[in-house]
Amino acid sequence: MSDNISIKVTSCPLKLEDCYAFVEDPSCGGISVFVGTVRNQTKGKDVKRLDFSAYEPMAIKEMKKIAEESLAKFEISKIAIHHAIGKLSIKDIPVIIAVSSAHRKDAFRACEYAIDTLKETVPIWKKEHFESGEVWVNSHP
Amino acid sequence: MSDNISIKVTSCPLKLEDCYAFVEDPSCGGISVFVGTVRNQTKGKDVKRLDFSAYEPMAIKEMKKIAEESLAKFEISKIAIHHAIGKLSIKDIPVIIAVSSAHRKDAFRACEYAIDTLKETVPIWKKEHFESGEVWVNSHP
Amino acid sequence: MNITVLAFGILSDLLENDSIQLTLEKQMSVSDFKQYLIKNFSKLNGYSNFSIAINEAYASDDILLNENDVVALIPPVSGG
Amino acid sequence: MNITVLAFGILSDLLENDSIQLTLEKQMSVSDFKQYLIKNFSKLNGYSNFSIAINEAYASDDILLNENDVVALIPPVSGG
Repeated sequence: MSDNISIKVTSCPLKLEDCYAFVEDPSCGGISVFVGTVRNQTKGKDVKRLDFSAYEPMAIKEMKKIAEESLAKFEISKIAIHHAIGKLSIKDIPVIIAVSSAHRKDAFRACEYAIDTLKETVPIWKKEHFESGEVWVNSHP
Repeated sequence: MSDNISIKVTSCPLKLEDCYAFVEDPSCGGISVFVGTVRNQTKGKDVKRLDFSAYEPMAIKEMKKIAEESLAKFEISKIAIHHAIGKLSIKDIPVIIAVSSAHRKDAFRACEYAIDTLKETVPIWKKEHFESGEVWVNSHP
Repeated sequence: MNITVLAFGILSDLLENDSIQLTLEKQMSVSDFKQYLIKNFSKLNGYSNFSIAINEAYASDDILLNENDVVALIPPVSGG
Repeated sequence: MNITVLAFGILSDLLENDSIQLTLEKQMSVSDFKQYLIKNFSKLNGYSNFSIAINEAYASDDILLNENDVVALIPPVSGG
């Protein structure tokens, strides 16, 4: 892993301060952070909890690819992409992306690019548990 | 102050976890955070430290106005805008903006709107101290 | 030709399995292999909305499978 | 007409003062007041790149000053 990329897929709780500490840098003027949190509702139905599973080695490769593309596309210094797997409750954190840059626009653009791309390409799946049963998100037969 | 706005101008160090804790919410799926940090350079010159001063009561009013406009313009739940004043060193944090929303696009848009507007309207001034002297940023006679 | 098939998300539920060893009688492209699965695994119940990754990288329809490949069935992802 | 003038940033350095009590002989608009300051305070050294806030709110050029107003001289801000 290069010095300016931190990738993690873990069953431990994600820590905002870890991502922040990784990307902060004396040459940086701005840090953009996106934190995904578990909502209590999906389409009006109460969510009890979520279960995230991953194809872990491939997920790490795809997250690394997103980080490298972000560094290539935008003028940024460092990027951290951390994803949690396993059972999560309301307000728990499935994902944190942190990006530092000399100028803030690049940090915002890169952070948004990274989360948008993660949601399209990284092999991680979310099962929502409701009172009435459970559903694999995005998987309609 | 309304329940969904946190504004602070303080000479104590800003805390990322305070802003995060204020905006997190069970109905939220995403939180966008911008952290401004003190860079070690401005236009190639080494910065030793910064000094922030404010017209404090007006700064608080203008920050509150930005928060209210953000809540009106975007589909967001809560917003925190905290600014430090006094002497800051490299890597210290002059400003933190955190925004929570059900869907992430609004959080990103609102967070960027808030920092862009803060830098245009909030009566806070930065003096950069170099080896060779000091300069009020943006104030060319 | 021997391959390992890994199933994830809804596909591991449908197949009631995370990992299957398969012997194919001939070399196949990714798109042929998807048709083969849908035809031969009734448990899939016609579910065809998935991508294929070979050895931990997405593979387009025209790529050919090779001996000992690890072939992952990737339903629409929903991380983040 | 008595007003309080507050100076910030580079303007408090130039004026060597944060706060000045002024008595104006007549009511003035914001733009008249800016001209008056530049003419009467040689320490400003011609610096005119500032906005005016009256009682903690930005005031446009045509607004009139009133008795006991707190008038702030706001050079270009540089927070964040």
